[in-house]
Parts: sequence; structure tokens; C-alpha cells
Amino acid sequence: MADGSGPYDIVVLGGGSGGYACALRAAELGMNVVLIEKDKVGGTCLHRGCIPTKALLHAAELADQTRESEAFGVRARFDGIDVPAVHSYKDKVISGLYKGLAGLIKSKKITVVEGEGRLAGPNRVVVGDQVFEGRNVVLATGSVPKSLPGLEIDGDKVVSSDHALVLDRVPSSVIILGGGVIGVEFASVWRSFGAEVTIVEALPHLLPLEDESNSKLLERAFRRRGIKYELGVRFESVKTTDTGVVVTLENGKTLDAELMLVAVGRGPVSAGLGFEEAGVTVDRGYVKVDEYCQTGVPGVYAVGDLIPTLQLAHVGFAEGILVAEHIAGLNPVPIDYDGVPRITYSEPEVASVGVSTAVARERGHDVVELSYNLAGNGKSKILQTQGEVKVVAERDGRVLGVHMVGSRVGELVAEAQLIYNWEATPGDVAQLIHPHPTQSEALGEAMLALAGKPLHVHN
Amino acid sequence: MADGSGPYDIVVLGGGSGGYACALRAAELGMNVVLIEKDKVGGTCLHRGCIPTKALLHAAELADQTRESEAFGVRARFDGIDVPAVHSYKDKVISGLYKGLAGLIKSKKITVVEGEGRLAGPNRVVVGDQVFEGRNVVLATGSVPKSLPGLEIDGDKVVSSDHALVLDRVPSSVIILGGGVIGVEFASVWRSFGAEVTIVEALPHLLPLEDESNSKLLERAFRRRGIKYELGVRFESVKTTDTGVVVTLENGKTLDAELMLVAVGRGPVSAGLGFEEAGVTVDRGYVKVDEYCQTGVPGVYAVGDLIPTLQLAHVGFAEGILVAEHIAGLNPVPIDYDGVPRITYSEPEVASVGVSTAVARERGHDVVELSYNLAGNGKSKILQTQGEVKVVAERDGRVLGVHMVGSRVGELVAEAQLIYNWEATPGDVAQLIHPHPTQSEALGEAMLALAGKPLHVHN
Amino acid sequence: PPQVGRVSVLAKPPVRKLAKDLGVDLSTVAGTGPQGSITREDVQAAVAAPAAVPYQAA
Ligand SMILES: Cc1cc2nc3c(=O)[nH]c(=O)nc-3n(C[C@H](O)[C@H](O)[C@H](O)COP(=O)(O)OP(=O)(O)OC[C@H]3O[C@@H](n4cnc5c(N)ncnc54)[C@H](O)[C@@H]3O)c2cc1C
Ligand SMILES: Cc1cc2nc3c(=O)[nH]c(=O)nc-3n(C[C@H](O)[C@H](O)[C@H](O)COP(=O)(O)OP(=O)(O)OC[C@H]3O[C@@H](n4cnc5c(N)ncnc54)[C@H](O)[C@@H]3O)c2cc1C
Repeated sequence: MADGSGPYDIVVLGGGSGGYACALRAAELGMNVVLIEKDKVGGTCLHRGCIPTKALLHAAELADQTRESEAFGVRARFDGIDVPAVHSYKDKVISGLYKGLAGLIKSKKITVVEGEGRLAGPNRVVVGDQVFEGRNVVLATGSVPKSLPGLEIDGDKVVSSDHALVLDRVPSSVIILGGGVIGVEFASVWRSFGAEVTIVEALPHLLPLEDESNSKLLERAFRRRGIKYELGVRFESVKTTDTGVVVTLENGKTLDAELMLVAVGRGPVSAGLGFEEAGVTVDRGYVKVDEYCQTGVPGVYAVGDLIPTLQLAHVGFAEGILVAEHIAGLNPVPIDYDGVPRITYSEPEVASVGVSTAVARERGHDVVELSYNLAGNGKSKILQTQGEVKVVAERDGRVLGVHMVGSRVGELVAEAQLIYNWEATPGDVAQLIHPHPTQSEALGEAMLALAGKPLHVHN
Repeated sequence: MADGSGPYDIVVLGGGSGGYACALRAAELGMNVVLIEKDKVGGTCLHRGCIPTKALLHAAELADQTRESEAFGVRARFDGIDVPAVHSYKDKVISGLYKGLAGLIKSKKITVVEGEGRLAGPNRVVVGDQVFEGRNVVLATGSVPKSLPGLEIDGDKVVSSDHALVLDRVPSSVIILGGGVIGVEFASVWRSFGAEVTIVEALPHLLPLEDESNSKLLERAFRRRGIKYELGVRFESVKTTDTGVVVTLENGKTLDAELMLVAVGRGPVSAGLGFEEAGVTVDRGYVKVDEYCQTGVPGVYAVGDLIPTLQLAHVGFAEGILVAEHIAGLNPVPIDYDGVPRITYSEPEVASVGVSTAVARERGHDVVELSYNLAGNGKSKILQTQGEVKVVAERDGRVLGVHMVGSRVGELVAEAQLIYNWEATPGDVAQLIHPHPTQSEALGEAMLALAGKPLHVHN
Repeated sequence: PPQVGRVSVLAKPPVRKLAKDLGVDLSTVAGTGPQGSITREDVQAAVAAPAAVPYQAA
């Protein structure tokens, strides 16, 4: 390991999605990079976020399918969830990817420093008594679970996603505070595993950042699955008892359960790390940056969950790459954040890219929209999933947004991402016929219909 | 129902994918259409093709998952296949879609005639004693299972896909003659249902129309699944016995099994229908057409499996639509058949669009290619599937082909279809970061690597 | 009768995106591709030839 020498081309502080993507791209571009990580490279996403949740969600899918397989002619008996086995499956996925990532970073000759770093000046990061000088510094310290004022997460009966991911049992009942992506995904897992689940969300809908049509379809599906929710009502307090928790809402209603998951968002990791002292502007914990992820201090950048853009791993990747290319003088194109695909991996999945109908109208577009019901889609009928693909477009113009609900629709958003970002019109897509029978046909049908040539569209 | 009057704008003979898509599009364009079908609208695809096979494949997926769920922490016992229940699930999917389609056709005011039609002149189709005159006639009589010279399909021990789809049991062992899409899909279903399966293919690889890399990956996966195959060897003869069949290959080897499926291709339905008498050129059963699906006889078109283009439902759709638009004078763009996506829905799935490396080279392209192993893809690890995404591109130029193997990769070909048909370069795609964690990222990673900016690429 | 979605500027979607990234107004570009469509090369040529871009004071 390098001693605290330097100067490096780039010192990256934090080895999560944003930090390591930046380090990898910079190394590829011939730069001399040090990556400082206090825990494990891969960060939240690999160890406590995207990957472990999606492993749980896959086990949940298998549990549902095993339970329901008789309707498809497959005789089976569901005998319950083996929690230790779920964890060992999940941990094996993580450790495999972790090994791959660590090897990759090593192969690119990036210097990895284990330890907690602190910004000690515009181009200087200190780890213990080592000092790392860099022509550029990239802040990528990520985020951690937030709570509400006065609400203490005890890790036992009141837990965060970090705890929920290593829980040693399937709780009999759970209250989930927060109906955003993380809350909804855990609700889906636990319900599939057999728990009674109630989500409490202060805003009027689950997944409040989604187009309202997506939220409503998810709510309908969750209702059918027996997932309960209290919408448009605020949490007031929680009391732990011998057997669990009693939650009081502001409307006076009380709910009890074995466990409460607090999923009210994640806050940036910036306090006490010397950012402001070095001249970096921090606003409610978030580092402020321009479209190239530059802070106000020359040579200091910030990426990922630390900055107030979408908290998604692939946003971190994109920002990390952008910064490396910007430093290398490659003149990269700034990220269009509307064009970043979003997926909630619950059952059913919810996925979108571009803007909602409401936002498109606000921006003054003359909007046309079309919802294609998955009931008309052969593959969705085979999977026995319900939902829709909704396309928002400018009249006689480009596609402005795609919003989808249904099992497995997350994979369809990659196509929608190209359509949105390349400013395609429904007619551009309608000229091509999608493969039959796939779920992607539903997107194709919506485009055909918007282009004035509906095929399998039932009114 | 209209009596044999007319003249119609279009008389469509055959109500499968090609015929009904043409009728629907023509009706939308304000034309007066009669659709003649001797059996059920929806044709092969809906009743004896795409849809029933994919329902069986989904039941097969559930059987596999139920068997293997313990490795994911889901305790379950697989108790076998309930064949009547599989059929009733499959039939319910078909009947739901059939009802939808019939209703759709009716709502467009298309005249549907039940009966067997015959071309009785350039613009005249006869059904029994009714005569339908059309300014245009579209031949869309589709295809039926073929056999080899001297090989009789008895429907009992030697069966076609038509019989296999209604088989009342899971055979203990099957020999499948033909390693094309249909043979491979049935092999996959039966193996998942517990049968011993051996495929016999005269060409050197399974799925001989795929890029060799795809064929080899499928062969490897099938070997692991215990699906046997004999490649590069011809069938010589079959003898039925009390308990099944004994098959002799040209190399002298004999194989026995309870059943033999003949899946050596499908032949066009054109004999005895008056096509040649009306002046239409027929070559080995296929109707010859130009790029607008016009036969040599003015006003007579042919679409779908009846013409020597790819035998796929969505090709039928595209051709039917093209013909309707051509008749309406809309000046549609001819189909680029290389740009039609192909999927084999086996476990694992195989999907491709564009051309293979070999064809790209033959055409004189300076080819670069990149294979992204699904081992580096988080979502594929979660699904525990193996395979790859291979991208073939012109050096410093457009993408020429995408070839994929792995569970669920069929849905990814929709994105690849846009990339191929819109002549995108890897760099165009690499500018956008795919959603994490999805299988579509594997395609993104391949594009990033080809664009000179690999992200999660392990060497 | 319903019309097929027509694009005012004939260029494939990725080419439209490229033009946007490079600041090229497609309505000022003459297409040399099939049916007068604007190709990637046309867009790149428009960037290279300053005459095609409206004059801007420094
Ligand atoms: C439950 C859950 C599920 C999620 N699911 C998804 C999903 O499916 N898809 C998706 O796109 N996103 C998902 N996310 C979000 C995703 O995990 C984050 O957007 C992403 O991890 C942000 O990357 P980052 O690099 O900014 O921060 P992080 O991944 O948080 O990485 C920051 C790293 O910096 C290190 N660090 C912090 N401070 C210091 C210091 N002072 N010195 C040294 N090292 C330090 C940390 O140890 C950490 O490794 C999920 C998040 C959670 C919590
Ligand atoms: C087992 C199997 C699986 C398949 N899976 C897929 C898949 O997953 N994806 C895919 O894209 N393709 C698949 N195919 C291929 C697909 O089914 C065909 O490409 C498609 O059905 C062709 O459509 P068509 O309209 O040309 O012909 P058909 O669907 O065969 O329709 C022709 C119609 O014409 C009628 N007809 C014939 N002669 C007359 C007459 N003289 N008078 C009146 N009516 C007549 C027939 O009854 C029939 O309904 C599969 C095929 C099979 C056999």
C-alpha cells in the first residue's frame, strides 16, 4: 500500500457505486488513483442495498410461485421459509460479486486504502496519520438510513433496512414507516414470506415519486396481496412492548406489530468529514454541485447519494464516470436525470423513465398518453400478472415518459430508456414489431397505438 | 355474414398472425375487409404454437424453481406434474386471448367467414358455393408440421408439435428429431417435467440458425440439465414397439424411448388451393413475393409462414401490416429481416437480433465483438443463471448483431432490436447507464466495453 | 384516416441525440442518407463546418 504520499491524479473518498465507478474509469484513462474506503468496496448497494434486497425479492418470488404453482399444474407443497438458508443464498451472491469487484479494482492498479478518511483541504485527504494529496478529490461517502425527529431506531423492534437485511426470522407482523422504494420492497418480501404488513405513508400514495397511475396500480395489487397501507397520514409515535411495537398515527389510529421498519429515506454522510472547512458548500447534509458534479472548490467533486440527485446505484455509476471523464478532459455530456430509469423490484414491479403526465403538462407540453393493459399481452397472461404500460408523448412528437407496473417489467425499462433519451417518437418504434410473445410487446403495442396504428388494442 | 358478394377492398385467406394483422390494419385504414378462416382466428400461433408452448414453458419454469427452491431458502416439496391441470391452465390462457382477438376483429367490422377458401382467380376467393371478390387478395394460409420422406407421423408414438401440445401425460423418455426452436423448446419443457430427452440434429449444432456462440452455450446448459443430444448425424428410421419407439441413426446408433417428436420444420399450406392456377408462383410450396409481399399477380399478396421469410408470428404481423399499408398507398418501408428479433424460450433462453459474427464477416464488415459473461451481472447471479451477451459491431461503427443466452434474456432483445434497427453505435448506448441491478445491464456493459469504457468487466 | 407517426426531421433517433449533444440544429442539415435522411456523418460534418452554425459572438 502506498504510504500517504502522492500526489495522485484523483483521491476518491468512499468506495461505493459512485466512488468505485469513478476510480475504475479514471484508472482506465491512465490516471493514478487512490480509493479510500472505511468498510468494504461496493458500499451500500452491494452490501446493504440493491443486491441483498433483490436476492430477498427473488426468494420471495420463489415462495409465491411455490405456493401458487398448482394453478399452473405443478404439484408442490410450500413448507415455509428457511431464514438461515435465505441469508446464506443472499450472502453467497454478495460475496461472489464482492470478490469480482475487489479483483477488478486490483487489476486496474488502483491503490485501495482501508480506513476512514477526512477532507483536510481542497486537495488533501487524511486517513489516520496518512495524508493523500490529489490534483482532484472526489467525495463519495454515500448515505445511511434516516429517521424522524425523536424516533429512535433501536435495531431490535424498531429497525432500519440495515437491520432488516440480517433479521434472523420472518416477523409475524410488521409496520413499515414510509411507502417509498425501500419500504415497498420490504413490504413485498415480508408478505411473500408470510408476514402481516402495513405501510404508513404521509403522502397520498405509495411510491410518491412515480406517476400517479403507477402508484394506484401498485396499491391495487398490494391490496389484492393483503398488504395493508395507511396513506396520507403521519406517524406520531411508537411504543415498544414485550411482544413488539404499538404505533400511533396523527389521526389517532393505533397499529401493533412485532416489528417496525423505518424507511423514511436516507441521509448523506457528510458531517464531521471536513467538507465545509475545506470550502465545500453543504446544504442539509448534501454537497452542492454543478452539472459536472463539481463543488465550488476547484478540483473537488462529489457524486452519488452524497449529492441531491436520485439515490440510485446507476446514478452513482454515471456520476463517477462523468467525473473521471471530466477530469481527463474528455468533455462528457451532463446527465439528463429525467432519463435515468427507476425500478421498484416489488411484486408487481414498478418501472419508469422520463417524466410523468403531470410534470409533462406542467412543462407546457401538449401531451398525449396511452395505457396498454397487460391483460392484452400474451406473455403477461402466461405469467398471470396484471398491470399496464403507459406512454406519455408530445402530440406528434417524442416520447416523454414510460410508466409500467407488472411482474418483471423492470427489464423492459432498458428499451424505454433508449426511446426516451434518444428522443424517439412512437412512430420510430412502431415501425419495428416486437418479438412475440414477450412482455416487451406491451410497450410496442402502446407505441403502435400512439402512432395511429394499434394492433392488439382492446377498447 | 355477407353472402358471397363484394367487391371487398381486401379478401384475406387465413386468419393467423399474418392474416388477421393485415385485416385489422386494413380495417383501421378504412378498408372493407373479409377474413376467411377454416378453423379459428389466431391460427397456429395462438392455438398450436407460440402461446401454448410458452404456457408449457412457464409451467416448466415453475417446476424447476419448485424443485430447486431450497437453495434459495424456500422450503418446498415438488410433487410432480398434474398434466390435466397444466392443460387447463394453458387452455385458459389461449381462450382468454382468443376471446379478446375475436372481439377485436368484430369491433373493427371485419367480415369473418368460416370455411375453407380457395383462390379462384386473381381477385376471387371461393368458399363452398360463396364467391368473394376483392380488389386485393392476401394469401395467409400459414404452415403445418413437416416430416421426412418415408417417416410417418402416427400421432401416437411418433408425433408432431400439434400432438405434443395435447399429450395426456409426461412421457418417461422422448427422442426429438430436430434441434431447431420447436425441438429445443419441447426438450426444455419435457426435461423440466421429468422426462429423459435426446435431441437428434443433422447439423453440427442445436439452433443452427443462431450464432455459433449461442448454440454452444445452449448445448453446455442442456448438458448440465441432462438433456442429451446427437449432433451432426442423420436420422435413418424409426420402428414402433409395444412400449415406444426405436430410432436408428445413419451412424448405426440406436436410441429408444416412449415417444418420438418430429420437429424437422414446417411446410407452407399451398397445395390444392388454386394459387398456381391463378398465376401465383409457388416454389417448393412457398409463395414467391417481392419486398412488399406482392406475388407476380397484380393485387395478390402473400404473408406469414406461407412465404419463405422467417417463420415467426411477429414477422407475420409485420408483413400483414405492411401489405395493408401498401394497398392503402401509405408507402411503408420494407422489412429488414435481419432486424427481426428471434427468441427460443427454452431454459436457458436464447435470443438474437442482427447478424452473426460469421455473416458480418462474410459481408465484408471489419468486425469487433465482445462477450459479456452473465457471471459478472448481479441480477443473473441472483437468478443463478449462466450465459452471456455477445455484441457484434463494425469497428468504430454501428452494432451489427446481439446474441444472448440465459434465463429470461428474451425480454432483453427488445432493446437490442432498437439498437440494431436504429443503427446505433456502442458509444450511443454507453452514454446511458442501465438500471441496476437488472439483466439488461449485461447489454449495457457489453456496449460500455465496446465503446472503450468498460465498467464491470472482468478479464 | 389515421396517419403513421411522421417525424419532421428524417434522422434515426440516435442521430437526433448526437445532434443535440453536439448542438447541431437538424433543420439546418441537409441529409445525404436514404430518402434524404440525415446521417451521423452529416451531423459531424455540420459541426466541422462552422458556416452551418449560426454566428455567435464570443
Ligand atoms: C435497502 C436499499 C435498497 C436499494 N436498492 C437499490 C436498487 O435496487 N437499485 C439502485 O439503483 N439503488 C438502490 N439503492 C440505492 C443505492 O444503494 C445507492 O444509491 C448507492 O449505493 C449510492 O452509492 P454511493 O457510492 O453514493 O454511496 P454508498 O454506496 O453508500 O457508498 C459510500 C461508501 O463510502 C464509505 N465511506 C463513507 N464515509 C467514509 C469515510 N469517511 N471514509 C472512508 N469511506 C467512507 C462507506 O463505507 C461506503 O462504502 C438501495 C439502497 C438501499 C438502502
Ligand atoms: C410449436 C410452435 C411454437 C411456435 N412458437 C413461436 C413463438 O414463440 N414466437 C413466434 O414468433 N412464432 C412461433 N411459432 C411460429 C408461429 O406460430 C407462426 O410463424 C405463425 O403462426 C405464422 O402465422 P401465419 O398467419 O402465417 O400462419 P398460421 O398461424 O398457420 O395461420 C394460418 C391460418 O390459415 C388458416 N387456413 C389455412 N388454409 C386455409 C384455407 N384454405 N381457408 C381458410 N383458412 C385457411 C388456418 O386454419 C390458420 O388459422 C411457433 C410455431 C409452432 C408450431
